[in-house]
Amino acid sequence: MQKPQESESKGEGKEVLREKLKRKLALVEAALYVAGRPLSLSDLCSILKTQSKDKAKKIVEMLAREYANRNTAIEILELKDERYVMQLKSEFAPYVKKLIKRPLLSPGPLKTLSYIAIRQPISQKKVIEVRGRHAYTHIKVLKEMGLITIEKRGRSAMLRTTDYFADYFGLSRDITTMKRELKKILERETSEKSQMEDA
Amino acid sequence: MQKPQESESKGEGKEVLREKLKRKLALVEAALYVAGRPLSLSDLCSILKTQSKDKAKKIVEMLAREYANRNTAIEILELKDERYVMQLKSEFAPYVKKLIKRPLLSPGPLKTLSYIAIRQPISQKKVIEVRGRHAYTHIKVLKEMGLITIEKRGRSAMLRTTDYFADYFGLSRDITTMKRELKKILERETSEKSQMEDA
Amino acid sequence: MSIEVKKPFYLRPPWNILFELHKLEKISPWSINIAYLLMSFLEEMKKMGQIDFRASGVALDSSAFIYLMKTKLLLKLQEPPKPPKVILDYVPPPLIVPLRHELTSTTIRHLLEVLDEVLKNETILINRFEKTSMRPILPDPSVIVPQVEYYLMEIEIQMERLYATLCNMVKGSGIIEFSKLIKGLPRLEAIRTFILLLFLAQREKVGLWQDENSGEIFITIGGLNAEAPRI
Repeated sequence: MQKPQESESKGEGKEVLREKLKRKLALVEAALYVAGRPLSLSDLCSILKTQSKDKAKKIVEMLAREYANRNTAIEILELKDERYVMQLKSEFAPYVKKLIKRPLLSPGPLKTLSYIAIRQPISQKKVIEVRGRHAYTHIKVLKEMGLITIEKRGRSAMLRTTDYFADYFGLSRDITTMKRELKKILERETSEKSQMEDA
Repeated sequence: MQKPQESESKGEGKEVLREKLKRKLALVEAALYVAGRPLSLSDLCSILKTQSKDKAKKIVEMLAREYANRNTAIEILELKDERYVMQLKSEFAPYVKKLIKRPLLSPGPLKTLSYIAIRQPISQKKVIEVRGRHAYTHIKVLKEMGLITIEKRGRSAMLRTTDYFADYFGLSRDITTMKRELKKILERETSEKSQMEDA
Repeated sequence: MSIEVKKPFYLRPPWNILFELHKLEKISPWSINIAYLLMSFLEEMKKMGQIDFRASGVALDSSAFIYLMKTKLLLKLQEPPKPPKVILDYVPPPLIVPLRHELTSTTIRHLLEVLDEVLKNETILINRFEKTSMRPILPDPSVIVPQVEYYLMEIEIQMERLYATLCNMVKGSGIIEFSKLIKGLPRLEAIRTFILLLFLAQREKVGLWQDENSGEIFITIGGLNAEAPRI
């Protein structure tokens, strides 16, 4: 009571701090929820408008603990290289699978994407040659969705898949390894198919 | 102590019931999380493996209350015709919008969409006249995303929004009701905007 | 001198279009086959055994004019279409998109299924490409579109060169016969020289006069210009 003003302002400060923390937790939750993919600490920093990765890390780990304590169907996990993801606990997947109806992409753009993935880095010109002129729109959509990058090189443009693409399909982020993985699965599928057709 | 067995089983029963309830809440949460669109009580019944819509309603409303009490970034809303949806509270949208990798979001096509919605059924010709030639691309994109249907009638084409559109924006599937709802939302937005501009 | 002059063949259809340009106002220049007209014009003249350079010059000038008209029409076609009339109607503001997480159903399996199809298509395309073995579908654009600017630039230089030669030949001023000027030159070169002379005459650098009987053209240079009758 000696310094009532200060103590009062401290009390206020605590309240404000708690509200601020709550808001930060909500912002990280919002980010993880709408992104639907792993976010890096840099991503979270930019949402929290802070430059301190430590601060961002504290917030997201606090949120992850909160989710763990609630023990419901959704979890927040830390992945390798300090990325965080909100996801459905896998044990619930079989029960709700039938509700997942929306494809990532319609067949046209998906075809173009698969072609870029296996032939990357590939020039836009070549993609158009093989896939036709409508592929211009596909490339635009794929770029907007963050599935590919377009790198201008003089008059030509080179296309590559992004880390997001690799993460989505559970493939290696290293392009050489990814292409090997894709080819391996493709060969296995083709041989399985031909065996089935032979049978 | 007269009926120890019974009382024991009752105690067990409570524990079991609590666990069962928790699991049901988690199932509904899982369903709403993966669907990303409003789910009807029938949808929830099929996930909960019950035929009682009342039971399903109780569970989802309990979950909605829980979310409301937590007061974070995500909410569960009840829409018209007893449908429920999980979504980000709109106040958080501006902060995390940039993390979304879906191509729907540019204002041009959205404007064309809201115009079609409020004037439907409307001819493609009329939409082009009002919105300009670039609206051809908008119409194509909206069609691809399953938000509108194009019905050929001789040489003209009539545009309408789909049920998916109604679900996506949390509007009634009945066109007359939807238009009324839309007008209300859009009027509110316009007046909010003009207030902001006046301020 | 005969009073009744027989109408020359080229004033009859189809060649008359080259000599009566006012008729062009009524027809599309694209319906005129310049190559055919000029070829048949030359053949016809050859049959008659008499080369009329005046008619040839006019025919050439008209052809160039028709060609220019065609080019202008082409350029006109390339003008962007007028923007469609915008009809005013209340356009509501864009709808606010609710942000929801939604799992998508596309798996690596779907990706590979379509990849298989795309690769098959790629193989077909490569085979087709190899079969056609780089044969160009269209001729080189320079074959279709003559390099007008280059030609015009070139013509200035050629004119200067010819004028210098002429001045040199007459040592300042004098008269030269056309046949002497083109002696030993190949036919095409002779025609080119004639066209250059027409340009020079148009700029009043030289005078041209043709003898009715022999058909010989006399070129007057220098101070003789003023008195020389024009063609």
